[in-house]
Amino acid sequence: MSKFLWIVVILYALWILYTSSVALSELFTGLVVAIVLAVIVYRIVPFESFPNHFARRFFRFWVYLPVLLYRMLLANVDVAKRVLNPKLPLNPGFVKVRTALQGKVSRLVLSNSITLTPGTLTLDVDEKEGTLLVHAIDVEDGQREKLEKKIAGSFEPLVKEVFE
Amino acid sequence: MNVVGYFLMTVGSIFFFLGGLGIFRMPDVFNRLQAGTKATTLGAMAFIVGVGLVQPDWFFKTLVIAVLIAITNPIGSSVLARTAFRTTKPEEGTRFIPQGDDAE
Amino acid sequence: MIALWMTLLPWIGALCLLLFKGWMDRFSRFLPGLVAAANVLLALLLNLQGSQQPTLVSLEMGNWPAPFGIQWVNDSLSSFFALVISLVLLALVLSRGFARDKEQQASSDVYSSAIVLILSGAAFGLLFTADLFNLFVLMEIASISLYALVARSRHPTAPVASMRYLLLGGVGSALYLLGIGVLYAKLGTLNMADIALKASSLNPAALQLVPLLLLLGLAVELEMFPFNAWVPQVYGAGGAFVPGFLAGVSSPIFALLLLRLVTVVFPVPQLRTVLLVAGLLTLVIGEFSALASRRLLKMLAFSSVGSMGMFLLLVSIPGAAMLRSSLFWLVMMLLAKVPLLGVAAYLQRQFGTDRFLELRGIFSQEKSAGLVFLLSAASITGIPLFAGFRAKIQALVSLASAQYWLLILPLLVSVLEFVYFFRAIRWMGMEPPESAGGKPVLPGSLEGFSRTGTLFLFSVFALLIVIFGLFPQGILDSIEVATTQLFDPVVYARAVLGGM
Amino acid sequence: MNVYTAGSILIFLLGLYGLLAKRDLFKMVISLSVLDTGVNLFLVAVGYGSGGIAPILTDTYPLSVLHFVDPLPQALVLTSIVINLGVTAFALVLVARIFKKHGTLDTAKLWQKMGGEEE
Amino acid sequence: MWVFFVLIGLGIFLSFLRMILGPTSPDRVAALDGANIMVTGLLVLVALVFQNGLYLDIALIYATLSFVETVVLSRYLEAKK
Amino acid sequence: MSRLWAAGIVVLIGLFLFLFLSDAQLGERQQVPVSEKMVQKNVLGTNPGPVIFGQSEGLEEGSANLVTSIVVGYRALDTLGEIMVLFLSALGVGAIAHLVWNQKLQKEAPSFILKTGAGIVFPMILVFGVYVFSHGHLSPGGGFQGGSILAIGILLLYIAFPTFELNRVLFQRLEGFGGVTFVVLGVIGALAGGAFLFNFLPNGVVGQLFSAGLIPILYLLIGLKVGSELGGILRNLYGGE
Amino acid sequence: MLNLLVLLPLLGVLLSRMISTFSEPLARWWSVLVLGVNTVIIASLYGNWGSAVLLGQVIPSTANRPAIHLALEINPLNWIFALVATVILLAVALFSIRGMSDLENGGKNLKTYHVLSLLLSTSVYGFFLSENLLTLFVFWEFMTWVSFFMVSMGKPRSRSAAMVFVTMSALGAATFLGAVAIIYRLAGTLSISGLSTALYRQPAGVGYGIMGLLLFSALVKSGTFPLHTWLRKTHGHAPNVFSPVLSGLLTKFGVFLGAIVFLLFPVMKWSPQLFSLMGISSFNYLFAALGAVSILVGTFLAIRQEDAKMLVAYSSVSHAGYILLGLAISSSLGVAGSLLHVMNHALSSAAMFLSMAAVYHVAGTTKMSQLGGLVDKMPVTFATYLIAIISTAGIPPMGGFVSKWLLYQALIEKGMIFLATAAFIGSIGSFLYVFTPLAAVFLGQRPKALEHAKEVPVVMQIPMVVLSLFTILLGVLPSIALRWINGAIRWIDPQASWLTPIPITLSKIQGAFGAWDSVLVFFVFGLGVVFAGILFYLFRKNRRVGYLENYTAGEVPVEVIQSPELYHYSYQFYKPLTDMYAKFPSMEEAYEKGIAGNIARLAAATAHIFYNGSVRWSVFLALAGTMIVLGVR
Ligand code: NA
Ligand code: NA
Repeated sequence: MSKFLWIVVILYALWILYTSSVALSELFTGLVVAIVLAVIVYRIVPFESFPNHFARRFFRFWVYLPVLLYRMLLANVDVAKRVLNPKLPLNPGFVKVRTALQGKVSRLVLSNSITLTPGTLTLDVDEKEGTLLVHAIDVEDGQREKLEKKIAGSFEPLVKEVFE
Repeated sequence: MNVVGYFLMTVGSIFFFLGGLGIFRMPDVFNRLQAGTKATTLGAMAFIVGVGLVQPDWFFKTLVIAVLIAITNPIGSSVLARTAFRTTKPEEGTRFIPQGDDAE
Repeated sequence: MIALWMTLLPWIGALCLLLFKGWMDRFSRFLPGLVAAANVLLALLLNLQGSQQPTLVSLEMGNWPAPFGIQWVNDSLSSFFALVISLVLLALVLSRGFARDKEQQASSDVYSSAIVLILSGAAFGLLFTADLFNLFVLMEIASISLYALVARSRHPTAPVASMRYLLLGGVGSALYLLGIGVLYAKLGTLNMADIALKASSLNPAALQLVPLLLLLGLAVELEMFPFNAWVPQVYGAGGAFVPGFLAGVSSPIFALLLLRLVTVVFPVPQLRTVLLVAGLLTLVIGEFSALASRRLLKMLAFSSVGSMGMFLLLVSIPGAAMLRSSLFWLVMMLLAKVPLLGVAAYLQRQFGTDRFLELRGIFSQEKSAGLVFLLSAASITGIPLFAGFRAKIQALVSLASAQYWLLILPLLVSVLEFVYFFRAIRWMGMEPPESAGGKPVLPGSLEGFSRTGTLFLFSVFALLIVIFGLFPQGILDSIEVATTQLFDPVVYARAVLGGM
Repeated sequence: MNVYTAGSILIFLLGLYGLLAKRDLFKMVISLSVLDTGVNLFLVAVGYGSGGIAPILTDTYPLSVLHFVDPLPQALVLTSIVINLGVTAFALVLVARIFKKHGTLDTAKLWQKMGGEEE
Repeated sequence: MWVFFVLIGLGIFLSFLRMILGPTSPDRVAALDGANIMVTGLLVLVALVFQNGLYLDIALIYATLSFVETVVLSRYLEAKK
Repeated sequence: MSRLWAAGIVVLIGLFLFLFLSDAQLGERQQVPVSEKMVQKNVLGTNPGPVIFGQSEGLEEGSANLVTSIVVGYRALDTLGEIMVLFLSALGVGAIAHLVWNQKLQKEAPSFILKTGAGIVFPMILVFGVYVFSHGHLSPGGGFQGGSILAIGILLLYIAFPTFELNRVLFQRLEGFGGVTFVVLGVIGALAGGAFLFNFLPNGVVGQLFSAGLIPILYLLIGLKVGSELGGILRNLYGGE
Repeated sequence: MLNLLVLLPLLGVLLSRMISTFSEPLARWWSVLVLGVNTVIIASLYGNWGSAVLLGQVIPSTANRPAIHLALEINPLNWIFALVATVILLAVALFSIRGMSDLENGGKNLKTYHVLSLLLSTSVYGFFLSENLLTLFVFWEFMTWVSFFMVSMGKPRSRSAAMVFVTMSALGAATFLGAVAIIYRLAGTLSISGLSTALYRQPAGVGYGIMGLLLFSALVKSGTFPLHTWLRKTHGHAPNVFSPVLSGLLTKFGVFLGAIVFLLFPVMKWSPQLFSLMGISSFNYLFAALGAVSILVGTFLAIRQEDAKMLVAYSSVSHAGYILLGLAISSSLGVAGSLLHVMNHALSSAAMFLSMAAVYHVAGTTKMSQLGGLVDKMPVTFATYLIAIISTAGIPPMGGFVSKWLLYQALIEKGMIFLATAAFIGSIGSFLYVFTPLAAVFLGQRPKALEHAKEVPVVMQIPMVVLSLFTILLGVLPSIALRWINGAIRWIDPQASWLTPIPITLSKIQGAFGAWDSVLVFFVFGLGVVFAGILFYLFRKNRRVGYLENYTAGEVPVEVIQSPELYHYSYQFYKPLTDMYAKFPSMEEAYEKGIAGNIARLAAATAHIFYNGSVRWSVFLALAGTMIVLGVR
C-alpha cells in the first residue's frame, strides 16, 4: 500500500472512530476530509511506507501492545512504590543506549516505550549515532551493556517487527 | 461492562493522584517527569477508556482520546526532559554513562 | 442595502487584495481610492433616496427581525453623515495614495491598503448599526486598524503611541463590554430601539451604570478627557491618513453614536452631568495644551480635543436646538480639521519636521499649503463667514440659552485658540524664511503630480469651508431633518422594531 | 449578584491593577488580556442560570424546552474572545517592535528615551 | 463518583503546588503537563457526570492543546537558554 | 506612581462596580424574551412546537448548537466582523512584524523525538480541527475553534521544524478566499431572500451533519480563514521574512 | 446703494490684484478711486436712512425667533462714523500713492498690501454700517484678521506686535460674542436700533452684565485704560501708512461700540433706582472714571516716549479716555462732545501720523533724536503737524478745543470735580508731549544727513492739507458737525429727557455755563498768529549753535561716542517729570510677563501633566477618570 493510501486509511479510521457515526453524511465527509488532509500532510508524515507483511505486522502489534501495557503497569507500580516510600534508594543517571532500529517511526515508538516503562525516560535520539539518551532512576553499577539490554532490549525486536 | 469501566476509572484516578504526588515529591525534574509521565499516561488511558466502557456510545471516542494521550504524552515529556537536560543541573549524584566510544 | 454596501464594498476589496495576492499588488495602491469613490456615489444615492422622503430604513441582517437579529438603520442623520464621511475618506485615501513611498515595498502597501479598506468599511458600519454589540465589534475593527496604521508610521515614537492607544482603547472596550453585560442581564436585548423602549423599566442603579459604562467605552475614541492621553502622540506620528481620519471620520462617528445614546437610548440626567463636566475639562485642557505645543501636529491634535470637548458640552444639554448646533459644530469642525491636519502632515513629510520654529516662513515657499492652512485656521477659530463661525455662533447661542455661565470657559479658550493659531500662522507665514533649504528632506518627499494632487485635495476642503461659510443652508436643512428624526425616539423604535 | 459575577469582576479588577501597577509593557498587555478575560467571564456569568445545561441539543438533551443556559451571552463571548485574541496578538508583536526599537519595555525608561523626540 | 473527583483533584492540586514551587522552569512545565492530562481526565469525567458527550470533544481538544503547549514551552525554554 | 495608588484606584473602581451591580440586582431578570425565542427557534413566530433533536425539520434555523445558531445564524454579521478583526490582526502583525525579527527565534535544533512526533501528531490535529469546524452546528466547536486548532498544528510544525516555512501567499489567498466567499454567500442571501446573510439553503433535520443550511458552509469558510490567518500570524511571529 | 459700500471695496480687491499684475502703481490709484466713490456714496446717503440685507441667515430662524442676517443700516449716528472713516481712508489711500517707502524699502509685497488695505476698508464700512450686533462682529473680526497681516508687514518686530494685537482683539471678541449670545437669548434679536426696546424689560443685573461684556471689548478696541497696552507695540512697529488708519479709525471701532452701549442701552431705563453718583448711575461713573484715568495714563506715557509714532499712539489712549468720559456721562453735552471729539481726534491723529510718515519718507526714521530742523525743508508737513497738535492739545481755534470745551461743560454741569481735574491735567500734559516732536523733529538743529531733505510730493501733501483744513473747519464752524450730531441725538431717543439736541447757531454753541462763538475766536486767534508770524520773521536769528559741538568739547564720555543721540535735547526731554513716575509698574509688562506669561506657564504645565510621554500615566488617568465617573452616583 502506498504511503498516501496509508495516510488516508489512518485518518479516515480516526474520523470514523471519533465521530462514532455511520450516517452517510459523516462517512462521506470523513472520506473527503481524509483525502484532502492526506494531500496536505503527505510530505510531513515521517514514515515512507510499510511495504509488506501487513498481516504479520498487524499480528505482531497485538503482541507488542500487551507487553507495553504490562510494562506500563509495572512502571506505575514502581512509581507508586517510590512515591509512597521516598526512602527507596535513588541511583539516577543518564545512559546512552545504542539501538539497531533504523526507521524514524520505529525509533520514536521505541523511545516512547522506554519512557513509559519502569524507571527510564528517553531524552533524545541521536540519528547519526543511532543512540538514545535515557534518564534512568537506577543505573545500578553503571554497566552500560547491561543497562542497554535492560532498557531497550525487551522492546527493540518487537518494535522492529511491527514498525520497520 | 460497567464494573470493568468503573474499575478502570478507579485505577486511573489513583494513578492520577500518584502522578500528582510524584510530580510533587520526587527530588529533581527528571525523576518528577519519570513519575509524572508514567502515572498520568496510564492513568489517563485507564480512566478515559473506563468512561468509554461505562458509556458504550462513547467508547470509540474515548479510545481516540486515550491513543492521542498515549502518543503525545511521552513525546512531550521527552522533549521537556531534553530541555531540562540542557538547561538545568540534575540532582546531585546523577551519573552520566556515555557510549563506549565517547568514554575514550 | 445601499448602506450595507458601503461597508461590504471596502471589505470585499480588502479581502480581494489577499485573495489575489501577488496578482493584484500593483493595484493595491489604487483600490482604496476606487472604493472610496464608489462609496461617495453610494452615499449620494442614499441621500437622493432620502431626499424623496426622509424615512428610516431598517436593514435586517439575515431577515431576522429586531431585536433578534442585527439591524442597521439608515435614517437622515446617518445618510447625511455617510455622505460627509465618504467625501472625507475619499480625500484621505487619495492623499495617502499620493504620499506613498517610492521605496516602500509593494507587499507592505498591500497590508496597509487592506487595513485602510477594512477601516473605512467599519466606519460606515458604525454609522448605521442599531445594535450595541455589533457596534462593539465594529468599534474594535476600527480601533485595531488604527493601532496597526499608527504602528506602521515611521515617526520614532509611533510604536509607543500605538501601544498607548491600544492599552487605553482596550480598557475602553472592556468597560463598554461590561456595560453590555449589565444591560443584557437586565433587559435581555441589545437592540438600541428595543432598549430605548424598555429603558424605563430598569432600576435606577442599572439605568445609571449602563450608560456610564457605555460612555466610558466610547470615551477613548471621543477624545474625552481623561481618556485622550493617546491623542497627541498618535496624531503626532503623522502620516497622510491617520490624523485626518481620527479628526475627520472617527471622532465625528463616535460623536454621532454618543448623540444616539444620549438622545434615543438613554436620556438620563446623570449621563448629561458627566458629559458636561467632561466636556468642560476636555475643552479647557485640550486648548491649554494646544497653546503649549511646539509641534504643529500636536497643536492640531489638541485643538481637535478641544473641539470634541465643545461637542460634549453641547451634547450635555437637552433640547433640539442643542442637538442641531452640536451636529453643525461637528460638520464644520471636521471640514476645517481635515485640511489642517493634511497640510501639517504634508509639511512634516516635505521638511522632515512639524516644529514651528523649524518651519519658519515655510508658507512663502509653500504658498497653496499656506492658503489652505490660513482658510482652515480662520474657520476653526471662528472668523466670521467661514464655516466654523456659523457653528461657533450657533453653539454659543445654544449655550447661552441653557446657562449663562456655560459661555465663560468656551469664550475664554476661544481666545487661546485664536492665539495659538495666529502664532502658527505668524511663524510659518509671516516670519522671514530662515535657511528653509537647509533642512534634510525625507527621501519620500512629494513632487510633481503627488504634490499637486495632495495640495489640490485640501484646497477643495478650503474651498468648501468658504462655500459652506457663505451658503450653509444645505447643511443646515439636512441637519434640521436629522434632528427632527433623532428627536423622536419612538419613531425610530417603531421603524427598527417593525410592528412591535 | 452571584459568586460568578463577583468572581469575574474580581478578575477584571486584577487586570486593572496589573495595568496600573506594572511598568513593563509586556506585563501591561498581559494585564489587558486578563482584564478582557474578566469581562468575558462576566458576560458568561450573566447568562448562566444555576443548573443550566450547555445550550446544545443532543441525544441526551434533545428538547429545546429544557432549561438551557442563555446562549446569547455565550455567542457574544465567543466573538469577544476572538477579538481579544486578535488584539493581544497584535499587541505582543507591537511590544516586540518597541523592544527592538528602544531596547526596553520599562515605561519609565521609554518615556525618558522618547523625551527628546516628544516636543 | 466523588472519589474520582477527589483523587484527580488532589493530583491536580499537587501538580499546582509543584508549579508554584518550581524551582526550575522545566519543573513548572512538567507540573503543568501533568496537570493538563489530569484535567483532560476530569473533562471526560464531567462528560460522564453530565451525560453529555460534548465534553469529550472538549477533552480531546484540551489534550491536543496541552501537548502543543508543553512542546512550545520546552522549546521556548531551550531557545531562551 | 506606587502600587498603593494603583490598589487604591482599583479598590475604589471595584467598590463602585460592586455597589452598582448589587443595586442593579442582576439576578432579578425573569425571562429573556430574545434568547427564549432563539432557543425555541421561533424568532419569526412560525414554529408551532418545541424543537426536537434528530427529528424537527425545516426550522427557521437548523443548528443543534444554539450558540452556533446565534453566532452564524441570527447574528452572523457579528461573525463577519469577528473574522475581519482577526484578518486585521494578521494584517497588522504582518505589517509590522518584518520590522521586528531579523533572525530566527530558534537557535537549538529540535530533537528527533519532536520532529518525528510532530509528523505523526500533526495529521491528527488537522483531523480534529476539521472535525471541530465541520461539526460546529452540532457540538461546542465551530469555525473559529477549528481554525485555531489548525493553527495549533501549524505552530507545532514551526516548533518542530526550524526550516519549515508555510506558503505565505497561498495562505493569504486562502484567507481572502474564506472572507470573500463568506461575503458572497451573504450577498447571494440578499438576492435570494432580500437580506444580507439570509440562510437560503434548506435547514434539514436538527442534529444531522448536513443540516442548518448555510451554517456548516460558513463555518468551513471561517475555519479555513481563521486557520490560515492564525497560521500567518504564527509565521510572522516565528520570524518570517 | 448701502450694500455697494461694502461690495465695492470687496470687488475692488479682486480687480486690484488683477490691476497690480499689470502695474503696481496703478493699483494704488485704483484704491483711491474705489474709496472716492464710496465717499461720494456716503455723503449722498445723508438723510436717506434705511437698511439692507447683505447675506442670508447667519443664525437660522427657529420656531419663535427670526433669523439673524448679515445686514447693513444707515442712520444718523453711524453716518457720522462712516463719514469720518471714509474721509480718513481716502486720505490715507491718496497719501499711500507715494508714501509707502517703509514698505518698499523693506522689500514687502505691495500687491498684497493693496489687497489688504481694500479688505480693511471693506471691514471698516461694514462695521460702522452694521444693522445688528452680529454683523458688527463679523466685520470686527474681519478687521482683526486683515490688520494682523497689515501690522505684520511692518518692521521686523511687527510680528510679535501683531500677536499682541491679535490676543487683545481675541479677548475683546470673546466678551463681545458672549454678550451677543446672551442678548440673543433674551431678546431674540440683535438689531442695534431695536436693542433699546428689546432689552427694556430685562432685569438690571443682566443688563449690566451685557453692558460690561460689550464695554470690555469697546475698551480693548478703543485702546482705553486699562486695556490700552497693545497700542504702543502695534503702532510702533506697524507700517507708517497703516498707523493713521489704526489710530484714527480702528480705535473708533471701540468708540462706536461704546456709543452703542451707552446710548442705546440706556441704563436709566433699566434701573433708575441703581445707586447713582453725581447724577449718573454708578455704573456709568465707573466708566467715566476709567476714561479719566485713561486720559492721565495716556498723557503721562506719551510724555515719556522717544519715538514720535509711539508718542502719538499714547496720545490716542488719552483721547479715547475723553471720548469714553463723555459717553459715560451720557448727558447731551457729553454725548455731543464725545461724538465731536471722535471726528476731531480721527482727523488730527490721522494728520499727525501722516506727517510722521512724511518725515519717515524723507528721513527714513521717526526717532526724534535722529531728527531736527525740518521746518524749512518740509513746511507743509510742519504746518499739518502744527495744526494737528494744536487740535490735539485742545487749543483754540482748532476743532479739538470745541469738543473738549463741550466735555468740560458736561463735567461741570454734573459737578464732577475730580474727573474735570483729571481731564484738565490731561490737557496740560498734552501741551507737553505734542511739543516734544515739534521741537525735536521740525525745530532745532538739523542733522547733517538731512541737509538735502525735500518736501514730500504733492500727492502726499494733498491729504495732509485736506485733513488740516477739516480740522480748522471743525474749529471755526463746529456747528456743521454739531448739526449732524444733534440729528443723531434725536434719532437715538426722540422722547428722552436725558438726551436732547444741544442749542447751536451757525457760529455759536450754547453750553451749560455760557456760549462759545467759534468764528469770533478764530478771527482773534488768526490775527494773533499773523502778528506773531510777522514778529518772528522780522527778528529771526541769523545763526544757530550746534548743541553737539558744545557738549562734547571736554572729556568725551564713552556713551557719546557710541550713541551721540544721547545728547540730542529731545532725549529725556521731560526727565525730571518722567522720573516722578518712572518707578510706576508698567501695565504692559504686567500683562505680557504677568498674565500672558502665567497663562503660557499654566498651559505648559497642563500639557506636561496630562500629556507627558508616560504610557502608565495615561492608563492611570483613564482609570482614575473611570473611578470618578463611576463614583458619580
Ligand atoms: Na458551534
Ligand atoms: Na460555535
